[in-house]
Amino acid sequence: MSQSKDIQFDGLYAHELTVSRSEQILLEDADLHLAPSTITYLYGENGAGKTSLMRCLAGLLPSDQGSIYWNKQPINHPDSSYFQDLIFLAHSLSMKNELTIAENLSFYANLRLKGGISQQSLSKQISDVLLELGIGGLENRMFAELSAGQQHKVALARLILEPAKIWILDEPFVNLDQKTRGWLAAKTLEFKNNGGVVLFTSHHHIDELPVDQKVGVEHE
Amino acid sequence: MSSWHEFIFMGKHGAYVWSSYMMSLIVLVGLFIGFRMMLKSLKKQVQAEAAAPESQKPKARKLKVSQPD
Amino acid sequence: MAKAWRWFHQLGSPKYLFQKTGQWLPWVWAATLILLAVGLYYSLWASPIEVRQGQGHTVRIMYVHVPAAALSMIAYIAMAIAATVGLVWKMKMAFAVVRSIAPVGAAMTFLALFTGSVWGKPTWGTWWEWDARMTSELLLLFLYLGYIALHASFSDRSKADKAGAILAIVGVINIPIIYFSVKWWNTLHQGYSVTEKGALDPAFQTPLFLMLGAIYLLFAALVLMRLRAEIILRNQKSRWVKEWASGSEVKS
Amino acid sequence: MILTLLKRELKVARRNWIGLAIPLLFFIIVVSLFPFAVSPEAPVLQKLAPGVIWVAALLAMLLSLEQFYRSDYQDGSLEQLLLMSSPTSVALSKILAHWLLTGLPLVVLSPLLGVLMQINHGFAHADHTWVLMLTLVLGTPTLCLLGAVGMSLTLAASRNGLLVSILIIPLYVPVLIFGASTVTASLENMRYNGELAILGAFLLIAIVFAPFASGRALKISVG
Repeated sequence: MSQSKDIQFDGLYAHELTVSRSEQILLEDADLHLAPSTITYLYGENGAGKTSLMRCLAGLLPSDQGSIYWNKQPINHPDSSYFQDLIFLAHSLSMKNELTIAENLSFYANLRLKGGISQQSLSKQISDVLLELGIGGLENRMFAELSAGQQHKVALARLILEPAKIWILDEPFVNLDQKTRGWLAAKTLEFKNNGGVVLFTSHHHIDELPVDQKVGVEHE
Repeated sequence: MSSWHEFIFMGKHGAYVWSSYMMSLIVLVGLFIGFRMMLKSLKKQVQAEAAAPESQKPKARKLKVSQPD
Repeated sequence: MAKAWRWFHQLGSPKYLFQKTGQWLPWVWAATLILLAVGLYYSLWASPIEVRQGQGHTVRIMYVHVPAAALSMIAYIAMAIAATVGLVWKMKMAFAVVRSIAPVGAAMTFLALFTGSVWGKPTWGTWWEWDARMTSELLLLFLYLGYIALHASFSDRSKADKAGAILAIVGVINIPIIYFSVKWWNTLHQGYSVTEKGALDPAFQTPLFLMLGAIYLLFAALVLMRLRAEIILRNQKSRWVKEWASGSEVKS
Repeated sequence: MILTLLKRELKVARRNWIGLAIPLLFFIIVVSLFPFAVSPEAPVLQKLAPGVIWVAALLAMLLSLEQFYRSDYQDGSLEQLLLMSSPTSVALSKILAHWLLTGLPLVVLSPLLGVLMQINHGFAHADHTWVLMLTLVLGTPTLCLLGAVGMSLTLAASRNGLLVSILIIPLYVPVLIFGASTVTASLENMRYNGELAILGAFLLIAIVFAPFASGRALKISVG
């Protein structure tokens, strides 16, 4: 660990990252800078390693080589606020079938805010965001009772309920109706304009969302 | 040990003594042969894969950063 | 000191380790065979029979039983040490060492159990006694088999290595606890003690120490063989492995 | 963090109570088989009681491990938990919740099994039920802690159902030895403080090592 190296970049910076999965090297010597107030679109064919790269940037998958910095500090540094600032939405929705929508959402919000919010205002926020998403009034339904599209919307609601500075989103636009796509794009732009860092993948180009940087996982 | 006879029968305990030594021999020689064969078959496998055409081997990818049009 | 540290680091390189073990192995085998020949001569022919406890020739079983039992424990401790090196210093070759010790250690444990059982029959009239050491050996065998089964259950080798390493470390913390518990439980039930013999007559020491040395070396030789196969298995895509497979000497 | 997670676990368990009830039912049914297989005579059952009840408790804890970590791993919430808090505290709170939901009910049910196994037969005044409960109070958390390590190691492995049993049963043996023999000592009117102290010591050792080891293993499984 060479602490002496001065990292000049704000936001998220990955230096000479090598990522592998089951013995196979997916990505070699990757340098990536995600600056504050930018939206980055990550593309590449299926199995190219987009998800692995995202999981690596989220600190879940250990990299073979290289380091990741958040605001010039290694993300695993004890003083780093990275995991406070990060929302990582994966393919799996990370919601419990046995809990209601409100219970699921307030669980994550409480975990992140560490009790720094009254339960009353939290449940108000939850009903507001569900209303925006077109699933208003369903907060006391069991998560398992919802349709796949509705479940996806619930997972997106976390972006609004939990304060963060960086979003890493794996296929957030998949299976969304027109209206919700517009909603997510607007919220993403708003987040960016407040200084947020966004990295997302998508199969198709998203017309509603202007991006600042495109990153491809490609052969040379 | 006074005689070959005693060596083989071990004073009526031949079966116990010899089965202990034989089982040890079988297990350890078994490991020896197993490990040798493992290394040999790996060698063959590497040779076979080296003979395969270059294009079949998966290659690591790089990141390409660009600005949107 | 700095030199030793550098050497330790070099051992982390698969190619260097493969070369070095290749150089060591013939010498280890030579020493093993010499010591084994002398040891077997003493233990099967030259050493006297046991008279005081009326064991007669069965005392000869001790010369394989005790070394196997000693190695079964030491091998597990060695596994845990290598596992710690692998997890703390992220040294991948240490995981290869852990994986290589496991089958040889399991074989030693099996032999300790088998010879102990065969020894017990003429001595105590039973194939199996729930005596403290035998019971601990049995549990140790389960620990080895658990490690091997766990390692084999992952498709991702680095996950298998790390999970196996944690299991080896948890296991080594438990070995003394298991031994102590079983011993306590054994005295509670006034069971026999098949393996406790009191002070060893000097006449039996020579063959025992010779066989201990021989089986130590044999263990080392087998682990090195397994390790060399493991190194190749893990580095099949490296250029030097391809050169080695095509028959040319591995150059540094 | 621990409290938030604990509340969530209890809520999930309330709606998934059948999954938790099955190991308990198993606990009772296994014990009630012994009178059929051995003998319904009270002295015989009493002699077997400590061992039978403890083995059944151990197997029930083993069965209930299926509820541990698995669903969180599958629906992706485990990785979210690991993102938001340290692995050790995730493991610790999951273990605490799991013990409250499986170990504690077992302790509460054990007097019933003491009655079935005639544990107080021939004793007018002594009450061995309390000793039995005390050993389970000290022993089942240790089983939970060790089980957590085994479970977190096998999450990402294939054929993990039986694998976890093979890994942790050798580690369970010391707890079984001292748990059952404490009750036996009490039945034989002997002192059992020493055995209880050792059970307590096992629990302390497990509390020190197991959550950390389990946390590391969770990181590996998720990675």
